Amino acid sequence: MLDRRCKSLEEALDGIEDGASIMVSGFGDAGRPNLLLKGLIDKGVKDLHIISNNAGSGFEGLAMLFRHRMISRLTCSFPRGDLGKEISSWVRDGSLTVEVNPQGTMAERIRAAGCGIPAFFTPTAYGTKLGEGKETRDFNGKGHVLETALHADYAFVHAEKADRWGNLMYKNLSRNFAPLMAMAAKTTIVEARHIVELGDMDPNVIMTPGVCVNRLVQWRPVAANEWGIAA
Amino acid sequence: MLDRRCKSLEEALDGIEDGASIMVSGFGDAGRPNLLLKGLIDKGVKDLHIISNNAGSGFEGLAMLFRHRMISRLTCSFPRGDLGKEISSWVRDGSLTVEVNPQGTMAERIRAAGCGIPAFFTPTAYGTKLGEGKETRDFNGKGHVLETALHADYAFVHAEKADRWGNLMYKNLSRNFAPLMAMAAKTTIVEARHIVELGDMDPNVIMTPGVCVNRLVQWRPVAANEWGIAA
Amino acid sequence: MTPLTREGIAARVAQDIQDGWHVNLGIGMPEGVANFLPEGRDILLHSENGILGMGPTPPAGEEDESLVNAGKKPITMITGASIFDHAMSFGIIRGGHLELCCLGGYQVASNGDLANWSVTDDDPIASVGGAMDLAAGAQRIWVMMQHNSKNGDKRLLDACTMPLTGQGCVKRVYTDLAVIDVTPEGFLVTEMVDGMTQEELQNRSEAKLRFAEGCGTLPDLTKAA
Amino acid sequence: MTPLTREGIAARVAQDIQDGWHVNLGIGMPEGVANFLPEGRDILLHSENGILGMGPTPPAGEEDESLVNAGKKPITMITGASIFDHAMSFGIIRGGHLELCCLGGYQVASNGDLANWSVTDDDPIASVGGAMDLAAGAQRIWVMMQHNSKNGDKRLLDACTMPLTGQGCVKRVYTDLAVIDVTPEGFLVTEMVDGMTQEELQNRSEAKLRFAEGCGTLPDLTKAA
Repeated sequence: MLDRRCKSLEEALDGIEDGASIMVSGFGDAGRPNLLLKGLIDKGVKDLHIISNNAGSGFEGLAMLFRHRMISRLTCSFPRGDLGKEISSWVRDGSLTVEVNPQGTMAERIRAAGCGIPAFFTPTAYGTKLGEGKETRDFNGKGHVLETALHADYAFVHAEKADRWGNLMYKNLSRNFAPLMAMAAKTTIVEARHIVELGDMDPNVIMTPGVCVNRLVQWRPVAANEWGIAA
Repeated sequence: MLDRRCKSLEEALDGIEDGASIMVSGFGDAGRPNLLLKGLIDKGVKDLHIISNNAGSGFEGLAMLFRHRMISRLTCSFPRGDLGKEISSWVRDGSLTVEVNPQGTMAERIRAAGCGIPAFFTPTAYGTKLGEGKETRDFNGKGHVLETALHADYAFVHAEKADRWGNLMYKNLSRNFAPLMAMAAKTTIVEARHIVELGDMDPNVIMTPGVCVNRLVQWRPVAANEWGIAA
Repeated sequence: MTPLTREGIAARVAQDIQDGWHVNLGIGMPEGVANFLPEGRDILLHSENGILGMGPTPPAGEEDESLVNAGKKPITMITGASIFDHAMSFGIIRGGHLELCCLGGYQVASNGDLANWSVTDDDPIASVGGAMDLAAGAQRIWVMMQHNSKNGDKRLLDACTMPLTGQGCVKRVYTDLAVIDVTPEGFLVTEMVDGMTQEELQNRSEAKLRFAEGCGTLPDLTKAA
Repeated sequence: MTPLTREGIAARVAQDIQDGWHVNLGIGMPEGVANFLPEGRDILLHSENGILGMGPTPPAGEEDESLVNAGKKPITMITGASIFDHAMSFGIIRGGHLELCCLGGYQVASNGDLANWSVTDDDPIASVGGAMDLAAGAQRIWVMMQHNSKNGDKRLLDACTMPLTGQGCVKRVYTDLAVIDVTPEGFLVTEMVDGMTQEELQNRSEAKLRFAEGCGTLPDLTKAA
């Protein structure tokens, strides 16, 4: 019987090692997989390569992986934020590498990875610093740069609803990168607010089919004092 | 006020001229925009470039554009079918050009057109006759071919539900190429089984946002005797 | 020596499909595999027109024109099915998310090359459908075919003579006579129908066959049922 | 001569947005345009995190963490809104489906080059977000900015000195002093605030300005309201 539900957060995160690359879905607070990130802190892995649009903010979620110094590499579109000063200093002292992608290029690179497209041309960033060093080509008289697929070992996703096969629905703008990351990672781990019976979701409105999901755990809120470093 | 509803089928098809390229959604009978195709026959345009997965079948829908000899070029993945003999002879006498794409490559080329990606590499068809003459490149030790975006002047789409802004939902496997074609064409024309009030569809489950749609007409069934050539 | 029927081949293939696999069954002989899937396994059938969790043919009169498979035949949905567009469907294929695709075949070469879409180079309506995408994208391709063509042509070859569907993609071949793995060293026969000899199977094949040490009997599972 | 306020610039831009347009409003000054959209026009606001039909800020206490804009601020949905993932959202942008994107700017060059994302070349946390995609993809880019920086630096230049966001993408610039089209022949001023002279505006700009024949008065629409 195909059942992707894990009995515990620990089981859902089993096997993640130092140096792993992890895609973290979410945009602002919308769709940030806080429970999985909290579990990762408890696990104490380090030297992670995080792929996420932002660097997180405040004293919860992705920001706490930075505060615990678990991250050595960040691929994102917007590193500026609450942690701007710290991230700048870590980049300067060499303990953190930040790779900035245009947001749409990052989304498309992740989609490409999940869809078996190793590279594509995009007009975005042509003639800019973020296009430097990249192969270029004109199409219809307009410059384009070649971008490659962005893969990862793991994807962390927050869903509104899931069934035991891993079919998912997201709520409003929590969707953002989730469907793309779920396809692009070797192992996709989902925290779901509601785990429903198979068939409870209309097949027509499932947003991520279970084939893209590997492990599923029941969401619960993470309290402020569970993050290990107080505000 | 933004209102994409047309008062008549004629208005929905206004401006389509001889030589136009038209994407026709549908897979088998699922999602085939029969009313729009019937309107096109009444319009009597010719020399069309049709982009559709199949060549149609029977005495309705796309097949009738062939029987009326309105098509001079077909881009598809599977030309074989009811009209196989006729299509073969038209190709041999030079009155029809058929370009066969692998189905997934065709879908991705259409998606690319709608999403501003002029070209991408795919492993599909590498080392085969359909990859011949195309630029190739190795990624991760595996051969790939470069494919380009596939645009069109018009897209014909059949939807289950639509609102006046052109937000769309499809029923089951009627979805197939519709969301891709709706984005890829200069002018997207939709026949909808149900035209509903703005807000009647949950924003989370709208499958094609109205920005991809230009014109909308109320669907009605087309009777067998309306196609102009009897079975 | 009794060759397997088409159903016999399908039943044998079905035995090897694991619980939890997502599987695309090509048009033709592979479609029959759906009738023999082992009880107790959650196996999700994918159809390239946009569904995971395809169910059996509906009863006559209950067809829905919005529910068809890649062969345009009426289908149903199983509980837990999901629907998506063509870009997503082929993203699932090309991205390597399907554990298995079963395809029919005209010819398979010992390096895993497959020819299954066009008999000649000059067919004006040669129709590829999703075959090349599946050949390039699925985690494993199993080919189902008669060991020899109707007029006796060999189909396990040193090199395909018909237009290729994909290079080096075939992992295993199920015929009416044998089950053959495609290995880096070429074809390796793992099962043969009762009464078949290594010599005769080799005679019916162009490429050199090797035989597994524990090469077993290919059972007719339609009779057991 | 009274320069427009930020709100004054936003109100002026809003006047030019046509019924039925799909519009992305960048973070900062462009966000304010939403407060001045003319009555009676259906204008759909796009936010790159995945929505068309973004509505105003919710009342305090009614925020939903799943409803935020590109600046991570709480939003609402209007009737007829739709939600999609990031690939689709940037497909809409890159594919040229948005009639308009309004962006803030640091510098605009007379060839339409835009610099608006990073002040220096060595900022370790230079953050681009969706700006480059919008610059490359929207049908037209309108830039909103103070005509001069706080310390008087010129911003309408012959060539940008800061890192570019996009090449040749800007179609029009709205400043606190003027409305300037970017044409194949360079900047063309179409409106100036009351009391501004051609000489002074030129003095405040590096690039050569041309002035439209019917160059009009740039009104302060916040006062009219």
